[in-house]
This record gives sequence, C-alpha cells and structure tokens, in this order.
Amino acid sequence: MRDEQILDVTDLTLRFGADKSGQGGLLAVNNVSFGLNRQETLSIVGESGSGKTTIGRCIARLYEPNAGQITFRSEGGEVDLTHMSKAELRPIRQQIQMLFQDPNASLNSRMRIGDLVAEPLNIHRIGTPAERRDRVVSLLERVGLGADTVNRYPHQLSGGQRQRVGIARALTVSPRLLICDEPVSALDVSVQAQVLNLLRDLQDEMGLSYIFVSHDLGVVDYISDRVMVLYLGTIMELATRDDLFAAPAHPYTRALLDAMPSRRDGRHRKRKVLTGEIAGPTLKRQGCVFAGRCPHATDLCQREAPVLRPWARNPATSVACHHADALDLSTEETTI
Amino acid sequence: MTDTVSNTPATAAPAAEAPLAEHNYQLLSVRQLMWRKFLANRLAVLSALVLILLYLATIFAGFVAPYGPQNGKSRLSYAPPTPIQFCDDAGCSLRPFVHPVKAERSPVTFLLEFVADEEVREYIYFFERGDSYKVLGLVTSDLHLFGLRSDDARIALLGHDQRGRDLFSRIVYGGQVSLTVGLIGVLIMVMLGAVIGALSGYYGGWFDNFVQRFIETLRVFPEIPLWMALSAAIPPLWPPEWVYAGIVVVLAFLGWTGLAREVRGLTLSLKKRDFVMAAEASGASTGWIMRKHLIPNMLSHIIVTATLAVPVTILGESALSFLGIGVRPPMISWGLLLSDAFKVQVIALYPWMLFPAAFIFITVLAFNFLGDGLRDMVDPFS
Amino acid sequence: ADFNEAPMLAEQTASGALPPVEERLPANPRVLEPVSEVGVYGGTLTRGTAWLGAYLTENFTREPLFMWQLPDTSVGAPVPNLAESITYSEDGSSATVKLREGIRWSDGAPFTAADIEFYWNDIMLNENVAESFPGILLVDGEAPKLTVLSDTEIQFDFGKPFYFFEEAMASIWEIAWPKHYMGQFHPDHTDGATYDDLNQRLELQSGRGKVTLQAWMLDDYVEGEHYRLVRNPYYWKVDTAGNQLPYFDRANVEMVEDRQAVALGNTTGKFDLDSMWVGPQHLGLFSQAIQSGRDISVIFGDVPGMAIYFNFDQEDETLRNLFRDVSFRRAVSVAIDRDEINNVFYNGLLSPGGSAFSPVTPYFREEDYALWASHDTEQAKQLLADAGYKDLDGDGFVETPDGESFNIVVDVAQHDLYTGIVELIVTDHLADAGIKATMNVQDHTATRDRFDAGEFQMHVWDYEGSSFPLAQNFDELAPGAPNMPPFHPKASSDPVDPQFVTFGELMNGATTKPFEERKVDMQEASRLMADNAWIVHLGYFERPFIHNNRLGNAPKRLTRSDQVNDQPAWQAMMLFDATQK
Amino acid sequence: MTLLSVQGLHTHYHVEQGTLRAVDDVSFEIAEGETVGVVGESGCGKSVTARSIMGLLPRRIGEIAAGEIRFAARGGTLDLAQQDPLGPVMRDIRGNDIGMIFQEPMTSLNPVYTIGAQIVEAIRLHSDLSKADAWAKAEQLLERVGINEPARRAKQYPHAFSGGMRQRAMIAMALSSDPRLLIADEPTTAVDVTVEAQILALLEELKRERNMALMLITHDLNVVGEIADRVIVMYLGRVVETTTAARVFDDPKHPYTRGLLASLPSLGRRTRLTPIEGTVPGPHQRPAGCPFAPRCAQATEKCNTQPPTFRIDAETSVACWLYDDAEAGHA
Amino acid sequence: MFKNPVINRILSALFTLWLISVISFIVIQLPPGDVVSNFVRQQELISGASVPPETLEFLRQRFGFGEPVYVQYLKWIAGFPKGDFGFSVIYDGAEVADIVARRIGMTLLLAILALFLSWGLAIPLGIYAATHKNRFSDYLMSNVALFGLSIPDFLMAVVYLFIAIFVMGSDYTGGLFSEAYVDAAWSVERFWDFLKHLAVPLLILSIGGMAGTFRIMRANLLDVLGQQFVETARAKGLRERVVIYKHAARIAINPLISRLGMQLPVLLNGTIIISIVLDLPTLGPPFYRALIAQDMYLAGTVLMLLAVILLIGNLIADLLLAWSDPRVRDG
Ligand SMILES: Nc1ncnc2c1ncn2[C@@H]1O[C@H](COP(=O)(O)OP(=O)(O)OP(=O)(O)O)[C@@H](O)[C@H]1O
Ligand SMILES: Nc1ncnc2c1ncn2[C@@H]1O[C@H](COP(=O)(O)OP(=O)(O)OP(=O)(O)O)[C@@H](O)[C@H]1O
Ligand SMILES: [Mg+2]
Ligand SMILES: [Mg+2]
Repeated sequence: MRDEQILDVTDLTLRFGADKSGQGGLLAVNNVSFGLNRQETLSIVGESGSGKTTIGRCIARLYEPNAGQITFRSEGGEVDLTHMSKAELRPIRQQIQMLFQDPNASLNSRMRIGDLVAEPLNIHRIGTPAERRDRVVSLLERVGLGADTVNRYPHQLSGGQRQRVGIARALTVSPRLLICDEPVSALDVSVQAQVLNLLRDLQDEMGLSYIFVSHDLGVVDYISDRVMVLYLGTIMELATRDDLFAAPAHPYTRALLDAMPSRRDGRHRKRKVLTGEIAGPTLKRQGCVFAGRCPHATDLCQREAPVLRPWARNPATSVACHHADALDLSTEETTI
Repeated sequence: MTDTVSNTPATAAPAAEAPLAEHNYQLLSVRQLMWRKFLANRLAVLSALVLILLYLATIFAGFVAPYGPQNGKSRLSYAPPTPIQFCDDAGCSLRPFVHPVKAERSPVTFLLEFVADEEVREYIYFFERGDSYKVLGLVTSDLHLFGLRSDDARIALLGHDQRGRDLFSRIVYGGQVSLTVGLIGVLIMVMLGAVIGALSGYYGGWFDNFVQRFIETLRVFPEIPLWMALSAAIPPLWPPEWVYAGIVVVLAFLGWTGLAREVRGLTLSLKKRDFVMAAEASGASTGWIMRKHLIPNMLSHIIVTATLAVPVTILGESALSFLGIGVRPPMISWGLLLSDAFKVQVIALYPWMLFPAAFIFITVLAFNFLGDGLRDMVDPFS
Repeated sequence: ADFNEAPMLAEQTASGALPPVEERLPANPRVLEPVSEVGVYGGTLTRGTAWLGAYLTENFTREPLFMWQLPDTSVGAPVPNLAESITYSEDGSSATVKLREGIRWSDGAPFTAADIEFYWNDIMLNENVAESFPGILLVDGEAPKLTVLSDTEIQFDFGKPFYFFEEAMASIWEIAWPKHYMGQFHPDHTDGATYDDLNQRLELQSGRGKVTLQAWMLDDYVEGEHYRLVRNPYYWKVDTAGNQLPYFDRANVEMVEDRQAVALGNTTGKFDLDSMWVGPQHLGLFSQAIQSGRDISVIFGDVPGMAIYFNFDQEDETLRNLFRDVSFRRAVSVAIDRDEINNVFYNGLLSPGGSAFSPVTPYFREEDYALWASHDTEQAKQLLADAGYKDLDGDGFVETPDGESFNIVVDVAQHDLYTGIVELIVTDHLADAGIKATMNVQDHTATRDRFDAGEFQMHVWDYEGSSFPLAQNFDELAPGAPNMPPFHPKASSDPVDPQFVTFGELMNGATTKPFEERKVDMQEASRLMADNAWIVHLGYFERPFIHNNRLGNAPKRLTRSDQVNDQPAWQAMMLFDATQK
Repeated sequence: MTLLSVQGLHTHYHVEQGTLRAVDDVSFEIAEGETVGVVGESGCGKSVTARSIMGLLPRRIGEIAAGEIRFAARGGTLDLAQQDPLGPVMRDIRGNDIGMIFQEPMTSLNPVYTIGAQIVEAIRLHSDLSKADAWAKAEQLLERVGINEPARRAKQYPHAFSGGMRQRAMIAMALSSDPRLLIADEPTTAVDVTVEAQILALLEELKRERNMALMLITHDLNVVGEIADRVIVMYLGRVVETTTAARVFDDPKHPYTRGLLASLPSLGRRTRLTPIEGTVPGPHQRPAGCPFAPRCAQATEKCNTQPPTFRIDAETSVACWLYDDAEAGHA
Repeated sequence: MFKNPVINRILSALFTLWLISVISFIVIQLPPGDVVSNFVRQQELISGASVPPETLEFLRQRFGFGEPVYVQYLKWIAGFPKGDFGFSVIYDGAEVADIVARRIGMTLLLAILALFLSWGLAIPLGIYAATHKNRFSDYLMSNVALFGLSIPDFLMAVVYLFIAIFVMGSDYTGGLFSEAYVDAAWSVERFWDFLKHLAVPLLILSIGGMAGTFRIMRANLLDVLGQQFVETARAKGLRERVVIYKHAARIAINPLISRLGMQLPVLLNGTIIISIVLDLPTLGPPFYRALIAQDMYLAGTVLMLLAVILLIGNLIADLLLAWSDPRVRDG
C-alpha cells in the first residue's frame, strides 16, 4: 500500500511572464521531476525564492506549468493534471488539497468558520446540508476545535486555531494528497508542535500523502520521509530524510545543514556561514546554479549544468552535482 | 527561604481584569465589529440620520411639502419667509399661526413690499388637506404634513420665489431630482465600475490593458467640462424625465472609472490572496469565487467609494443645472432652484433664495461624513 | 474759426498731421441740438455687451442718408443725415437725393456719390459678395435703380410710387462704403483681388471700420473680448456751439459673460450705459444699487413685450390645423394671465394688451389693443370646446376633435425674462385652460434656427417690428415669400385663412401709398392681426434702461432701439463726461 | 559591571478596548559586553520592553506606568524611564549609547535616501565629523559589516540592496557611534537561514570586538542558545525565567520553558513533540495569578497568585511556585 | 509590450492622446446638424449676410462634411500640425486656435497658482493634523476640510460677488483688472491690481483643492509614520522634527505628486466654473458659450486641450515622482 505511487512529476518547468514560446521571463521551476507515494511526506526545502511554493501550486494547478507532466493516480485511475481543463479538474481537486502558510490570509475573514470548512463540500455539492454540518463539526473536533467554533469568525481565533481550521477545511473532501506550503512557519513554537503532531496523526489515520514545503530543517527532519533540496528552481538533491541528514550528497545541502542552528552533545555548535546570497532568479543560467557560492566549484561547474542523477554512493539519493561522487560531506568539518 | 521579591509595585495587577467583557468583544462578527465602529463615529451617524430624513422627505415630498411645486401666487412674488408665531399683539395661542401678507408695489423701486395683516390669524394645522399629489407615483392623496386652512394666507417656511411659490415645497420636490441623481448615478456607476473593474482585474490580459488605457483617457478629461459637453448634447426636446435620465447617465458614464480602478486593484490583490487560492484549489468556479470571496470582500470598499461618489455626482448635477445644461423645468432640482438665485440682486434682496444651496451643502457634507465614517468602518480590524 | 475741435486732435492739427478743423468739416455740417447742454471733450465711453459682433459698433452710431430723430423717434419724420435734401418726382416713383458737400471719410478721402454707388451696385447687388440687399428697400421685390447724377446727387427709380423711401432709408445701417479703400479688394476694381478675400473684409472689425463715416473709428478689435474705437477726426457733425462731435475721445465695447454681467457692470460704473441687455428683471438690482449710493439713473422707454408665434405651416397635420384655428389662438391669448405676468416679471410696468401695432405708431387704436387680451380661463375653455377641442380622456388636457392628444413644444431662447414667463404660461396658464404644452429652452441662435427653418411649433421672442411694422424685413426673418409676415414661414403652401391674405395685401401695399391712405390700411391690418391673434402678444411695457450719472446729455426717455429697426437709441456722439465740466 | 538594569517595569498601552498591560513587572540586568537573549512567544512583550528602554513607545498610546530603567550612561547612571522620550537626553542616548535594529530589513531604511546618507546622518548626529570624514567612516562601517565595494554601495538606495545587505547596513548604522548596548529586535526572523547565520556571526564578532552588550530579542530558542550568554524567557508580559544559555537547554526550570523546549523540533529529533497544551490567552485575558497556570500541568492552588521571582542560584531565577523553597533573591 | 518603461510610458501617452482626440471629436459630432450649416445660418442671422457659395464649398471641403465620419475626423486632425483646429461660430468664424491661444495662459496660470496655494496650505496642515492625530485640532481640521469639499465652487463665487458689490461696495464685477489697468503696461501697480482681482478666484479655487490635498497628505503621513524606517530614524536619536520632515513628510509627499494628475483636473474644473461666474478671461467662458450655442469645434477643441494639458500634467507628475523617488527612478 505505502509503495503505491500517487503522484509523478516529470520535467516540471514554469517561467513567470514567459512569452508565447515559453521562453524568457523568470524561471521559477526548472525541470523538476519527482514522485510521491501513498502516505509519504516529501519535503521541499530551499531558500526564499527557490520555487518551493511554485511547485506546490503547480501540482494544485493554481499555476499553469510551461512544460512537464504531473500524473496523479486517484481511485478513478491515472490522470495527467497538466492537460486537464478546469471542469475536468474539479473532481480531482477533491483529492488534492492545499494548506497555506499564513492562516490569516488563507481564511476569508468575512466567512464563518463553519462556512469556511464546509466550502469545499458546498462547491462540490457533496451531501445534504445536514450531512455537511455533521462532517464539519466532526472534523473540527478532530483537529481539536470545539463545535462552537462553527459560528465564529477567523479573527476570533488564535493563529494555531486558524491553522487547524485550514487543516479541517482541507480534509472535508477526504483528499489523498495535501500540499502544505510552510504550514507552521508563522506559528509560535508551542503551537507549531501541536500542528505538526496533528498533521502526523492525520496522515496515519487517513493515509494522506504530504508535500511539505518548509525552510526550517528542524521541522523537515521531524516530519518528512523524503526531502527535496531546491536551489533557484532546480533540484539539488532528492533523498530520504535519514540519508540526507546523515550524509548529504550536495554541497548546498551541506551548507544548509551547516547554517542550521543545532545542538550536539548538549552544546550549540557554531554555525558555518555560507558566503554570498542567493542570486536573483533572472540571472543568466550557465553551468551549475549554485556554482557562484559553492566552495567546491570548479571550471566545469561554471560551464556545464549538472543533471540530477542517482548518487554513486547511495543510489536511493539523487543529486545534481558534478563532484558529488568525489566529495565527502557527511561531516560538517569541511572547509568553507 | 521563601521570601518573595518585593519589587512588585502596588500598582500591579489586582486580580482578574474583567476578562469577560473582553471575551465578548472578541466574539463579535465582522459585521458587528463594523457596526460598532460606525456607531462610534458620531458625525457619520448624525449624517446618516440627516440623509435618512432628507430621503424620507423626498419620497413623501407631496406629504411633506405644504403646496404643490407649481402652486404660486403672483401677488407673493419674492415674499419673504412667513414667520411662525405663537404670540402677537392679540395674545398667545398654543396652535402656531401666521399672518397673511399684503403686497404693494413701491412707486420708487417698482418692487413689491409686503406688510403683514396683524388683524388676521391663520392657524397652522397638521395633516391638512391641500394640493393633491401622488405618493410614489401611485396613490393620489391630498394630505399634507402641515398647512393652513384658508387660501388667503400662505405659509412659506423658506420664503417665496419669483412666482410666489413656496420655496420650501419646491426644495422638497427638488430633492427628488437632486438626491436621486446621486444615488441612481452611483448605482449605474457601481454596476459599470464593479463589473468592468472586476473583470479587468480578474482576467487581465489585453482586455485589462484596453480598459486601463480607456480609463486613463477618460480620467484626463476634466470631468465638469466633459459633463458639460455631454449634457449640452442631450436633445433639448426630450421630455424632462428623459433629460434627467440623460444627465444621470452622463454623470455615471464619467464616474465609473474611479471605481473600476479601485475594484480592479482590489481584485488583483484579492485574487493573489491565499483564501482565493484555497477556494480555487478546492475546485471553485470563477463564479463561485466572485460571489463568495471577491465580492463580499470588496463590497465594503465599493460601498465606501460609492458613498463618496454620491456627493460628487450631486454637485455635478447642481453645477450643470446651475449653468442651465442640467434638468429642465418643470422638473426641479436644487441646482436649478439655485440658478434662480444666481443674480446679485436676488441675493441682495431675497437672500432666502439661497436656501437650496444650504440643502446641497448639507447633503453633500452628510455624504462626505458618512463616507468618511464608512471608510473607517471598512477595516474593522485596524 | 467758428468750429472747435477736441484737444486730442488740436495737437495733431498743430503739428500739421491733420488739416485744420474747418477743412475737415463739410461746408454744411449736420448740427445736432444737445439734449440738455453743450458738452466737453475727452474721456472714454464704455459699454458692455454679452455678445460681440460687428453689429455693436454699428449700434454706436449709424450713418444712413436719412435718420430718425433721436432720442425719441416718435416726434416726427426722418431728417436728412448724409443727405441734405430729397425731391420726389411727381408720381413718387423716383427721388433725387442731394448729399452734404465736403464730407470726408475718416482717413480724409472725400465722400461722394460714387461711394454710394459702389456699395449699392458692387457690394449689395453683387451676387459674389456676401452682403445682401436689405429687404426694406425692395419695391415689389426689386431693388430701386440708382443713377449718379453728380458727386453729390443721386437718383433712385422705384418703378412705382414709394413714399416710404425716407423711412426705409432711416432704417438701414449704412449706405456707403469707401470705394477708395474697399475698391482695392474688389475684383471689379482691382486686378488680382478675389471675392474670397473681399468677403473676409466685409466686417467693420476686419479693417473696414478704420475708414468710416461714423463718429468713432476702429482702433483695436479682439474677438470675444472687446472693441476699442477712437474718434473720427473727420466726423461731420457739430453741436450748436460749433464743436466737432463726438465729445468722447474714445468708445469701448467690452464683452462680458451675460446679461447679468452687463447689468452688474452698469451698476458698478464699469460701463456707462445700456439699452440692449438690461430689462425689468434688473430693476431690483438697480434700485438696490441706487439705495446703496451708486450714482446711476434708470430711464424708461416704451417697448413691445414678449410674443408667441405659431407655425402655420407645421408639418404635423394635427398641430397645423390647431394653429390655423382662430379659436385655439384666441383661447391661448385669453388663457394667459397678463396681469400675473406683469406683477411677477414686469414689475407692474406692462400694459397688458394684444397684438396691435405700437402706440408710438400712427396706426394704433385702443380697441384693437384690447382684443382677446383679458385673462379668462373659462372663455378659453369655451373657445376650445366650441371649436371641438375637449378633454375626452379626463387627463385635464383637451384632445382634437378626432380624439388625438397633443403636446405643443414652445421654443424659447435662454433669456432671463422670457424663460420664466414661458414657464409660467406653459405650466400654469395653458394647463389651466386644458392646453398641454412643453417649454423648450435653447440657446438663442438654436431657437432662431428652428424658427427660420420653420421647424418650430410655437416660438417665443420679442414682438418684433410692431413699433415700426413696415420697416420689418420680413423676408429676412422668414424664408417664405417676400414681404410676408414672419409667422407663416412656408408661405408657399396653402394660405392660412382669407383674412391673412388680406392682411398681407394691406401690408404690402402700404409702402406705396401716401401717409393718410397708408394709415387707414395699416389700422385695418392692425385690427386684423389683433382679432385673429396670429401672434399672441403680452403688451407694451415701460422698459428700464440704465446709465451712469457721469454722462451728460443723457436723454430723459428712450426709444428702444428696435422701434427703429436697431437704430442707436442714444446719440452717443452727444454724450460727454459731465464730471469733467 | 551592570550596564542596564530594568526593575519592575510596567508598560501600559492605552488602546480602544482599554488599557493593555503589555509589560507587567519585568526586571532584568545586562552587564557590559554581555549578550542577553530574550525569548518568548509572539505578543509576550519582548518588543515593548525594548521600546520602553529606547523611549520609543508610541506617543499617546504607550506609557511606562512604573519601574526603573537604569542605564550606566557615560556621565553616570540615568533612569531612562524618567526621561522625556523626545528630550535631548534620550535623543543623545538613542543611537549614541544604545543602538537598535529591527526585524524587517526591507522597511527599516528610508527608501529615498542613499544608504550612505542615512549612515552619515547617524554618524554626524553624535559626532563633529566633517561630512567627508563621516562618509569615509560610513564606508568603513559598511566594509566592516561585510559589504563589498562600500564606496559604490554607499551611494545606492535601499531598494538596490538585498534583504541581508539591508540588515547589515542597519547594523552598520546602529554601530556608527559605538553604542555600548545594541538592541536587536528579531533581526533575523525575516531572512533565510543562511543569511541568518551570517548576521548572527557578524553580530557576535562585532560585539566581541567592541565589548558591546547585546540584547537579542528572538523567538527562536536555538538562536539564543547559540550566541547568548544569558537568556530571559518571557510569557504574557512577564519574565518567567532568567538563566544562562547553556542551562536553558540542559536544565530548564520553569514549566513554560520546559514546554517550549519540548515543542521544539530540531535536527535529529524524531520522537513525538510534546506541545504545551492550550493557547496563549489574549493580552486582555491575563489570568489573575501566574500567567502560565492555566496551561501548566503542574499548576496548583497556589498558582492562582502571582509567584515572585525565586533565585535558584547566581545565574538562574524563576517565577514559579515550584521553587518556593529556593532562595528568593534579586533577579 | 516593450521592455523599456520610458518607451512604454510614451507609447501609452500617445495612445491616450489619440483616444483624447477621438473622444473630443465625438463630442463635436454629438449635436445634430453639421457645423458649417449652423455657421451659415448664424451668419445670416447676425449680419444679414449670406455666406458665398465658394466659402461654403471651402468649408465643406476643409472639414469633409457629407463624407464618412472617419474622413471628417482625419480632416480635422490633419489641421493640428498647422495649428488649425477649426473655426468658431460664435466668434464670427474666427480660428479656434486664436481664441484658445489667448486664454490658455490665464487658465493655466490660475490653475497652477491655485495648485501652489492649495499645496502651500494643505501640506503643513496635513503634517500638523497627522502628527496630532485624534486630537481636537486634527478632528477640527479634518472636518473643516470636508466642509471645503462640500461647498460648490459656483456658489462661493456668487456669494462672493454679492459680498463684494453690496456688502463691501467694491466695484469688482469679475475680470482680472480694474478699468484703469486693463490696457496699461505691466507695472507694480498693475500687478498689484491683478493680484487683488485674482485673490478671490484663487482663494475659492484653492479651498476646494486644498481639502482633498490635506486629507491625502494626512493619510499618507499617518501611513508613513507607521513604517519601520521612521522608527529607525528615531532610534538613531534624530529630533522628532527631523524625523517627521526629513524622513516621513518627504515620502508622504510623493503620492501627492503622483496625485497631481488628479488634483489638476479638480482645479481646472473649478477654474472653468469660477470663470464663468466671475467672468475671468480663461477658457471657461468661451467653452460654456460654445456649448450653449453648439459651437462644437471651439467646445471640442477646448475640451481636448484641457485633456492634453492634464495628460502633460500627469507626465510631469510622473517625471517629478521619478525624480523624487529613487525606487521609481530606477524602475
Ligand atoms: N506570481 C508570480 N509572478 C511572478 N513571479 C513569481 C510569482 N510567484 C513567485 N514568483 C517568483 O518565482 C520565484 C519562486 O517563488 P516561490 O514563491 O516559489 O519561492 P519560495 O521558494 O516559495 O519562496 P518563499 O520561501 O519566500 O516562499 C521567486 O523568484 C518569486 O519571486
Ligand atoms: N502599538 C500597539 N498598540 C496596541 N497594542 C500593542 C502595540 N504594540 C504592541 N501591542 C501589544 O502589546 C503586547 C506586547 O507586544 P510586543 O510587540 O512586545 O510582543 P513581542 O513579544 O515583541 O511579539 P512578536 O514576537 O510578535 O514581535 C501584545 O499584546 C501586542 O498586541
Ligand atoms: Mg513560498
Ligand atoms: Mg516583537
């Protein structure tokens, strides 16, 4: 069951403001391919502007990708999301739901919680009004909110509660895939933990698959099965969580880990500082996008873009680096 | 060992500080919040009341006005406001009364001079019968809020005009044009502006581009001259009702651009907001998103903009009528009434002819205050 | 040495730029009797206007062959002006006019019969020149033949008796154009000149005004803003003390916004006088101003009031029949409450009456004036009912005998007096009698256009020409048959009624008859007009005019300009600045 | 030596709904050259505390109701709470003795003046340097905070800078007059981890170099653990625990601090998180006694009264009745 | 469309220009009948002169009457480069360009002077009100501004005329000069006379314009005052005045500049109306008369010209804004 692939993304590319031929503009997602299994959590990490949100929204078909295929396996069979009209998409949408970063902005402040949670049911005209109400209440209770919340307005709830409403809302139509776009980064730690636990429990209970966008490696470490590292819209590394954190294959992954505040052996270690800043996504692309900041970059890196391929040392990991096979990045004591 | 630190000042927290009341506050719905915020703005509330009164008076103009709009007595040409008295030389009465006036032409100035006939009292009665009129164009009635029983004397709270008509009655009737021009004009404006703005914001592309250019162009035309130009082109032989409609359309035609821009901006920002994305991700159709998300969120802004557009439109109509290219007699509007006062000698000799200006001013001011109050109210969270 | 000149000119004479005053004046200058005293030289006379056209400079002074006596035109027959005398042939079918000798144009060139001939034949009668022959001079539709006998003598041949000639002459604006100046632009006189160019120069302001016979000549003109005129050094009139006129060095016309602004300007002293834009509606302003110490005077003149015209040739048959129905017209006339209008709009200065020729004419009879002129709503209803117009559907308005309802459009030009009156008539008086009518206010030119084109239903304007009925250029006002009254624009269609035909015959024949015969015919015409109510007139009234008290020689009473077909009512050349005395 | 000593600070906000006790009896000290981290969840009063020190409370809304803020200024000790916030004394202290940087690097700089001009303005405000010298110094400062080509960059406007660079420019500006205390209010919340690491490293380095005290406000315990010497934990306008950076992880005393740590996901931590139950009450619903009592598993009757600050040892004090038997002392 | 924002701006301005001419042409075409026939009738009426057929033919040729509307439009705009905008009926067939040229200067002068006056009053008041938010003075000023917005210009002008003539006994009846100075050469006295005549219309105009500007300024400044960089400026230790004027007001004025494009039409509107009432030699009176008399080339041209002035005004505003705001300047 768990190995059943429900999502398969191949060569996803999106340029904002591209011309008709799909050229020019801002390359936000560049040839991204990955798959997702049932009840699996795939995290997407990367710095701001690296295209995490964009990938999520492409899958939810909120953005039209310029190229690539998104295959979704639902109960009804296999569909290619990229080539569906809005009307065709509608039934599929029930199975793919989204959870947004800012619980404030993702709930219409003029609607009551009950209506907000019921909205997907109303849109798809599922069940009678009474059934809908029952479902809403039971879901709200499931995410830890009382039935009385139904009549409240978003501004009358705290941030954590609002995010729970968002979760309940996403779950009303029994989705199979939940795209979570930084669902906890606006929350305080104590609330964040509540929401993370909730997401985990729901996954087990309902067999959900998550695409989990985050820039907090701590959270990613906690929640994911696999992790995709993104840099300027390009996949740097795609590996299981354990592999990634134990032995990163890509220098950028290493750099991210090093920049994380963390404690080892009861002590906070000094973080390693990655020099330079993420370049603008409009930059002229030649060679590896990370070459400018990479301590291991060579002429080759400047010249030629590496392709994503299985890592020699651990074929379960894919990496886009010319030197991945040669470098040993498993410990942080690399020269930077 | 269990000494407490003694630096807690005496002013510090006594016990629970009425958390309950605060709790209630938190539970208010958006609408309640807005309502509260609105009520807190006293000028806006007052303005709303004034406007309600004015509109009521307009709807029931026939009832409120003691005389029909054309009912005049030439002998009372430019007779001043009738003083309402409770007392005179002959004593006092609980029922207010007026004295009839006699007019005589001065041999020097050739103007009429008015002398009150102190001997005669004409009492004012409420719910009197008088000129007949139609309520909302349907029911015929001749009941008036107040009036005199004899036709020898006339009551004119705000004086008489040149033809000896009661200015107050005319102002009340004039409100039917002046007050509705704003509302109807703005209604059309809202429809045009909101629809075009929302479409142009939602779909973007060439349509948006064209609409934006068009709006930009319309907006570089100074509005009053363009109004003037367009209303001057209204065929003079149209019946007054059509002319009125024409004026409304002209005013609305030029006014929608501001709203369209605003709505477009709002749509643009709303459509990127996560909750719209969320609805879209749930499979909501465009219509659904418009209905459930965009419009409710824009509505209050639209209302505010519309409210603030009403006074502009009212002023526009007044200016046009004042200049003689607005509504035409026998229709009455405040601007038209005011154009009768646009003569220095009229202001000098018959200053009450300026009363229509006071009504324009009060209405416009009230709408401005109301709009202001509504603007504050739109963002109940700020 | 018997003549005096203005100090302004004396300097130039002294410097030799101008010949002495004696040489500039004709042998027999026209001597004008001052209204009250001999004036002094200097200063600027300023008038305001709400509309600036060439017409206004002409309105300052006009110089035809004969001229009405001013300021009161009703005191007698026209007197020679440019002419010295006139002699009619035995049967009155031709006349010889002798001109004053030695009159000069304002540039010093001599004025001769050739200038008149030039204007008569090369300008007025030349098809290519955009200047048409005045209808009042036409006899049976033909222009009289002009023969130059000498530099100072001209003969006019009318083809039939035309005793009206002097009065007709006194009613036109001018009779001569400077041949030496305008000839330069005339293709018949100068090679290479074009009519196109000539036509551009016909107006006074396009340069012609600089070579003039008038008291002041053009100095500066800006369209839509002002005229500036300066004295004509060769002006050929003197006062009784031998002072060359005019008294004022300069005369200006300033354009302002509207009637109201003209009245205001006259109140505050910005303007000196007005007889054109002010009316009873400004009495309040004037009395208020006088009370607050403004040094102005109001004088009066007897003028016709407002009139309502019907379109007898209206396309719509229902309306045409209605307008041609004498009962309907009489009903309209008696439906109108003239007393109320008098009270409200005319400050009691109106003497209500119907459409009879003016009391200032010899053709006036009280009894005609009183016809169908007293307010009686019941009579109006009765008249309508008798003619078959009854309210069948109970809406308060009558329908035609066929049951058709109608709504008459009454055109009125934007006018601060008439608009109000028409509104009152339309909304109250006519409605009371059961006649449904709607007022249509438009710019003057627009209503006038509709009137001229015969595209109106009812039209409101002054009771034009009633003070001098035969001087009216009917054909100019109505594009119908020549010399037909103005209210039958498409006279080519069937006649209104037999009486109307009689009326036209009487009017047309009048000019050919000596005065006594003419008077009888005209009184009959007047009676016909009043009885048939072809025009509904409100009555003659005392119109107030205004002038600043600084003006000397201001008349005590005025004849309003239109009594004499727009002759200048003020003898502007006689006015002077009394404060300088 | 103590540089700043805040004692019994109460800061009230007068808002429409009433008076809000944003900071409610806060006491702490900062020694010279020390880095103090202030942590706590959103709305607990961290920023208000900082603003109270700076005298930058919103006029007519914020007010120091009670307490002292003693600052060892160059001329002696001053009670900042007593100063006119707009007066010359506070102006001189602001920027000169105490520098401050804010969370939002994107909006902290005036968009219409060049970076250089804004730094120069700060320099010249507190020194008599000539314009040219001030520019030279500004460039040095920019270079110091790691901005390449400072001469060129100084002439640019803020919009030409990335978020990290702006934050560095802000730091340069705050350092322009050698302050003895730098208050950094969540300086890294809005930037990426890599940039965060850069900025924290920079701050630490500068601090060491200048022997400057640093008050670092953050809600990220890890950040505090990394660079702070001491930690102040706040909850609902109160200080619940003061301790050293090392101990806050190893031996948190207050149940709230413990709760925070248990909720904190971090690298290598895969066991289920144990969040604090319940939510932070709104600022108007502050419980009568210990603010944390309603959410505290160990709460007892006693917690209905506000606990005093108990001193556990020289480095740690905690405001919790659990430590009733500990030595109560000055926090 | 195009990458370069300047080219884009110019292209869109050209497009707008074209649309302006189209709308103006539509206005010209609106009334029934053609302009030449109206002219002929009017000429005949006024001077009794008939317009010769050649002239008529020329006019018909020139303006393309009887030809399709687009040809008429093309013929009309073809005259623009030669300064030929058609002829005026009410001005006896004078060139529209001449009439307009004489009056456009005064129109602009009045509008621009009013703009300066209203800004000169509104900006300081706006700053004052914003910095004294919610106090009585702010409340008062804001409400007085609404009063200003509510009084129709034409009413103020009429009442003023009355006061001038009957209450103050002045000889003022409108116009720009006293009689004595109408034709005089420019001198100190004449200029003074001019100012005295201009004072009232200017004041009336600027009161209307001021109200709007004041409100915008106040709102903008309040907005800016809430921004982080203002706080930064305070944290530097700047005086409050410097903070407000140099840092906040400087930016709050920017949107005002870009709203210049919306201010100017308001003032032009006022100028037109006031001029009609007070008889000022601006474009107002001929425009009004032209409309009433359906003298459409004059009316249409004035309308077009006003629009073009505003377009230019907007362009200038954009340039000013770019010049004053580096964010816009650098695209
Ligand atoms: N609607 C849009 N139009 C144009 N560009 C966009 C749009 N949305 C995102 N981008 C750009 O695409 C790139 C990727 O953006 P995206 O939002 O996917 O990044 P992200 O990784 O989610 O960043 P963050 O962590 O800040 O949310 C960025 O450079 C962003 O500026
Ligand atoms: N200007 C203000 N007006 C009203 N209340 C305010 C204002 N500023 C802060 N508060 C309130 O004061 C309390 C403390 O706020 P403060 O900004 O100090 O929190 P914080 O700990 O800095 O939180 P964060 O981590 O979100 O910055 C909060 O309840 C907040 O709502
Ligand atoms: Mg994102
Ligand atoms: Mg904060």
